[in-house]
Amino acid sequence: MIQYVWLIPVFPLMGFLINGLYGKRLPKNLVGTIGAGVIGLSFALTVAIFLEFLKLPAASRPVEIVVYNWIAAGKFSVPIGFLVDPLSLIMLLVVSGVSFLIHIYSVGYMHDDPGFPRFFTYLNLFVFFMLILVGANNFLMMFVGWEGVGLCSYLLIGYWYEKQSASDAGKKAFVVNRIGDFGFLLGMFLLFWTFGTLNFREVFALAGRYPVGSGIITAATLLLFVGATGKSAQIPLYTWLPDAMEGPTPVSALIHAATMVTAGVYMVARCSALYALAPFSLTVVATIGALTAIFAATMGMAQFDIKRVLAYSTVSQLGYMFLACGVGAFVAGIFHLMTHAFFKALLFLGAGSVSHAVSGELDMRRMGGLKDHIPITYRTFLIATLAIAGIFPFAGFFSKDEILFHALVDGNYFYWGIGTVAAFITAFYMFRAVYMVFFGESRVDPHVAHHVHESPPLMTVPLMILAFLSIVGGFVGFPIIEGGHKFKEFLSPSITPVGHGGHPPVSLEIGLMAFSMAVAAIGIYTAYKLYMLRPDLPGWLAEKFRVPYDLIYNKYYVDQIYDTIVVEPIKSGSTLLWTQVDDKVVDGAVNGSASTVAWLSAHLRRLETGFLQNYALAIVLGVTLVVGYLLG
Amino acid sequence: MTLTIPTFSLISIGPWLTLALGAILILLVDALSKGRKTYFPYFSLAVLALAAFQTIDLWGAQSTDFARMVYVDNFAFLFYLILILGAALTILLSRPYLEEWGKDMGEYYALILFATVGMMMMAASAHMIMIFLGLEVMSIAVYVLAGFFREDARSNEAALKYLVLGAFASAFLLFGMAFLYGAAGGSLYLDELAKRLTDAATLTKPLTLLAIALLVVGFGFKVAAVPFHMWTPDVYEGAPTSITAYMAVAVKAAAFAAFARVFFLAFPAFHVNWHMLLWVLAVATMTLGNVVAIAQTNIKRMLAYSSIAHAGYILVALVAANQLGAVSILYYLLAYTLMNIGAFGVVILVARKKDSYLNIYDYSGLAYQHPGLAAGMAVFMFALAGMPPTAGFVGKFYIFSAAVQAGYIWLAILGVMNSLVSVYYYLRITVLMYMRPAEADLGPIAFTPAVTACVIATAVATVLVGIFPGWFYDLAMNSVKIFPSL
Amino acid sequence: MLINYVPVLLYMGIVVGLIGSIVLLSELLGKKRHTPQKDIPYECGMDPIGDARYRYTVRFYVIAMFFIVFDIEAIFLYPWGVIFKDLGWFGFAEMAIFVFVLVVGLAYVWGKGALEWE
Amino acid sequence: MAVPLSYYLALSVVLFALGAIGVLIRRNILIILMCIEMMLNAVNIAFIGFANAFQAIDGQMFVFFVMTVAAAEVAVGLALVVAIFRNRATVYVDDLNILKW
Repeated sequence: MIQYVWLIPVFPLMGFLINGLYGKRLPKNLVGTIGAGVIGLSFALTVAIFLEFLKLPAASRPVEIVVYNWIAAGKFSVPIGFLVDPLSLIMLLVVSGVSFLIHIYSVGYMHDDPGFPRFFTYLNLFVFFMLILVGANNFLMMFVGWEGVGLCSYLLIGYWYEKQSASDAGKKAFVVNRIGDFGFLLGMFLLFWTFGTLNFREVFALAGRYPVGSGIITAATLLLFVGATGKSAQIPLYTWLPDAMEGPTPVSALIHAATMVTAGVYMVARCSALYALAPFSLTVVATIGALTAIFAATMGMAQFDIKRVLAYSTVSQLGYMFLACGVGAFVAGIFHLMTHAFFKALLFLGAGSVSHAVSGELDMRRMGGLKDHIPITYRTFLIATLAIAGIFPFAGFFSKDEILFHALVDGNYFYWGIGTVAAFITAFYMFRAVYMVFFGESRVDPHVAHHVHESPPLMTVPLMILAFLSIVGGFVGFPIIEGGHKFKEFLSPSITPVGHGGHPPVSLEIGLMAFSMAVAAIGIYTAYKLYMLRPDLPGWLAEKFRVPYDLIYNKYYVDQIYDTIVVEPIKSGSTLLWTQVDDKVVDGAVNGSASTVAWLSAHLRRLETGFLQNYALAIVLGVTLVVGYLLG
Repeated sequence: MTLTIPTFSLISIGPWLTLALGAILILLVDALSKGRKTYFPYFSLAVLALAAFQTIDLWGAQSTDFARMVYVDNFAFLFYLILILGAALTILLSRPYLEEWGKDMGEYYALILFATVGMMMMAASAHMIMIFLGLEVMSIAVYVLAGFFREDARSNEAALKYLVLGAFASAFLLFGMAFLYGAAGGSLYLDELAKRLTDAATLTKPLTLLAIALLVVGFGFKVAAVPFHMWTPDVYEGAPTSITAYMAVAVKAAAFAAFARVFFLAFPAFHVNWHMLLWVLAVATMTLGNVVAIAQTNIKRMLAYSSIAHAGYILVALVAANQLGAVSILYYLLAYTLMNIGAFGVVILVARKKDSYLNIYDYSGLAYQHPGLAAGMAVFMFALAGMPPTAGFVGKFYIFSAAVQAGYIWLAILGVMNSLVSVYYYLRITVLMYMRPAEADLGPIAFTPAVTACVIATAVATVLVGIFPGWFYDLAMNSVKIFPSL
Repeated sequence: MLINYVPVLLYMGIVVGLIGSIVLLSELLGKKRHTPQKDIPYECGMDPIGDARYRYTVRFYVIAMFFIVFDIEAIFLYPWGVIFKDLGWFGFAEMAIFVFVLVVGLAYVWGKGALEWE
Repeated sequence: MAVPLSYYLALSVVLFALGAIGVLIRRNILIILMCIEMMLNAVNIAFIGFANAFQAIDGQMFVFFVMTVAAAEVAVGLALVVAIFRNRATVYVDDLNILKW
């Protein structure tokens, strides 16, 4: 079965071809069936291969399947080949599984969209490239997938191209990703130039001969990481992701939360052998990851658009994953990648279900009290929120805790501190979103309010499956108990470990768990305090200003001070970061480079005056220069 | 006085003779018989096919013929095949387009065949005279073809600009050859030049360098390298679209064939002198082509700038001057032939009514009205942009690998940066087709069988050659063995 | 030797000097009076019609082009003629092919009707 | 008395430069074509000079082909001038300015 691994990406490709060429002529149901069905086939095949792989003795792992030699250049060749090892299998499972669920969801969600076949065409193409990316056995094929998913992401962000903001967002994602891709390409060139091969296993084997901290490897890993910051939306290239929410919600769930944006993390983990040799690069990765985690989390607090909240949370969680990789806990990074794929896909799909219920509204200020109207969505959303907040026994708890644990054990108190603060903020703003959407008074537009409805089964069933995964997904990596961490056991052969091998006392681990649970609980309580109790506050405040000396209201006066001193500065600070740094500095740099080229272009074309003799003069000048250079 | 007549074999120039005789036949039949003839395209295609068969039949030979004036080797043969492919695809594109302009005449096909003969001469020449003759046979035919729409002011202007500047540049090339003749002490055989030039180096080195400079100018003009590129946008825009396609691929291929042959065979000893020069030219060419293409709104003009940029990429391979570089020149030219002719095929289909729809915004919403056509154009745009898994990507990959292998890291980096810039304007066409509503109803497009077949074939080939580059790589590797210096 | 050409130079000098002085003298000494009769190009004969810068019919250009193209091929006949005997039948066959190609050109031109004046 | 090679070359270069300058500054297309002819013939002089100096025949051979090609080029050029004159009624290069930018 393993030798058929190449079929995994071929199924979506076939779906792409059928829907792309005949989609307009086929009935909608068939288009949807094909679109989702091919992914289902891929998933089934992946599961079959996974089961077979488990039976393989350790000696015959990993398996490399070379379909044929793609590019040969001198001694060096790039095969179309797949590397079947624990890491790629986990990625394949996550990608094909989550994609399958989201495809089913999309059949319901996009049902009334006129571009239905086009949507599935792009989506299938995306899955094709994503599977190529994670299945590849060499850098070049990975790059093919890397470019391909970027292209599909661009196409899908701008899917509703009639909206100016959507096509602008697509353009922004495209330009930002180009910068990252350039870094990736340069890194790849550097590796090729150094090792003369691009095959993962060969490169990693050859890299072993270099000393730790060697300049070439540090440079290559840093360049690759530039690529990762673009694709995985890290500082400073994160700005495209919040804007990418202009795309349809299933796209946000699939591409901009569960799969594509994690490609950077996957790549860093895949190159763990290289990163292990470059401590400096690891420090950069960890620092960028930590900064992104907290920076994005603070910005998540100031958002009112539910998808933007989730987008900043995605950026923040990706930061966690890089933080994990940076401190050498690659397994934890991939673990978090997996659980994050479950619960974040669920959150986005839930958000889609909510907006489906309230006629496309995304502003949380115009929601509220929806819990009884859309019970399935509410419950699944709550489960995902508990998971992301890191509450036992939900999936996010295990993975997030493992990251923080590793950061601490490694002696990186700084990273640990930032991670913990970010965890607090995450719990806070995620529950803020829950309270604003599902609890309290209904602020829904009265015209919409009377037909708020639960989504059809086609949409809720994937929600329930993902919710199930978000609950149990973490148990594959159960800590403390010896042999409980099946995930780590399985994944370790793909990963080059970094850092301390010593095992800290169990008490520390349990204590840390309790601590981070407490942090999350405080975050939840803060949200509860501010958003469940505060709806009454405006009335009390009005009283207070009329009778300012009344001691009864002193309590609330203190609250007010607290609000002004603590909450408001944080909020306005994050708004400031968001509007100033994000929009002006980073966007400015991106747009600046694009407009510089456009300006050059518009002026250089004026050289073509249309006058023959000017052209002849150019030739003569050219002759002068060429002759002058060669003789001079 | 006795003369020994050198022995020769007509077989070794069989493909030339076939094409030339075919062209002469077309001219005679066209001139001497009455009535409208519709069989010329088929006849030309048959002639081209025959020439291709002859070429394949010759494959493997390695010698010279006609008193060492002509190389009979695989490098030439591979170029023959690429040139024949270019000519055949152009002819497939031409018929309905010419009919629209009322210009479906026998001369058109005869001239394409003559031009192809000239190009083959350039690819096989072993002596400067042959290069010059081939260049001029090709150029004169193409000058006429560029001005083929005699009643159209744009076509006139394009042809005249091309002719005057082309002749101007030829004069420089010729002057270079004259100096080379002097520097080498009275010989212009490519294989002798290398030795003679190095033997006489100290005394005549300035003369040699001057000659190299002037040859760079002459070839640079034909391949549209900056700053000798100024004619390209104007001529490509004004010439009949099918001829623009032909010029972009075949003329460029032939010029690179001669360029590579002369520089790899005759001037390897002067690589230190010319590599920096071509380095600068390559970077300038890529950059200017890509940057200015962004501001273009006429699709033909945009593709003209794109063709300048592509010339820059191939120059990178020339600078690398290693085996992989030579292979990548061949591979890239094949890929470029496929993707560029395909793109022009779409342009012809969309343009209609005597080229009324050449603005890039005429492509808005094309995907909704003609999904197949838009998909084809998207393939060509991705290929031109160098996106995997198309032939364009593999070609760029070979070129930049060759540069890296030869130690020109920065050149490769600049090339990669350039191809990133180029994605912007290629993708814009795709975006217009897929993500914009149509500006106005495009109306029906007449899908004539030949043009449709050409577009489909090139699209499929662009992808297939990209996915399976190995067989052509082997052929090319086999054919560049003739360069001892690489 | 160049010295042999001195008389020619002398002669040229005299010619130029003489003509120059005559024109100059008549310009200086002569009396100028314009009459309509005197200003017409020819004092006797036909009165001129139209502009002197008359546009020639394009036929002249076409014929001129043919002349250039066919005439220039004659240069290949000269060296061939010089060693005609040495080349023998091979040379003859070669030149026959060359001339045949020219004839094809002529036939084409003729068939296209480019040689007819009207 | 044999003329030294340098004389040929000097004449050739001067003539070539004059031709090139002519192409750059004359407005009449016909004269531009003539200037190009002048450049080609300047090259011919160089070839003849070298052929004479080395007593090698290649140079002279080259001249023949250059002359032939030059004639063909001029014939095409003349035809284009006629076509342009019919369409635009001008023989001046700076009137040919539809295609630009």
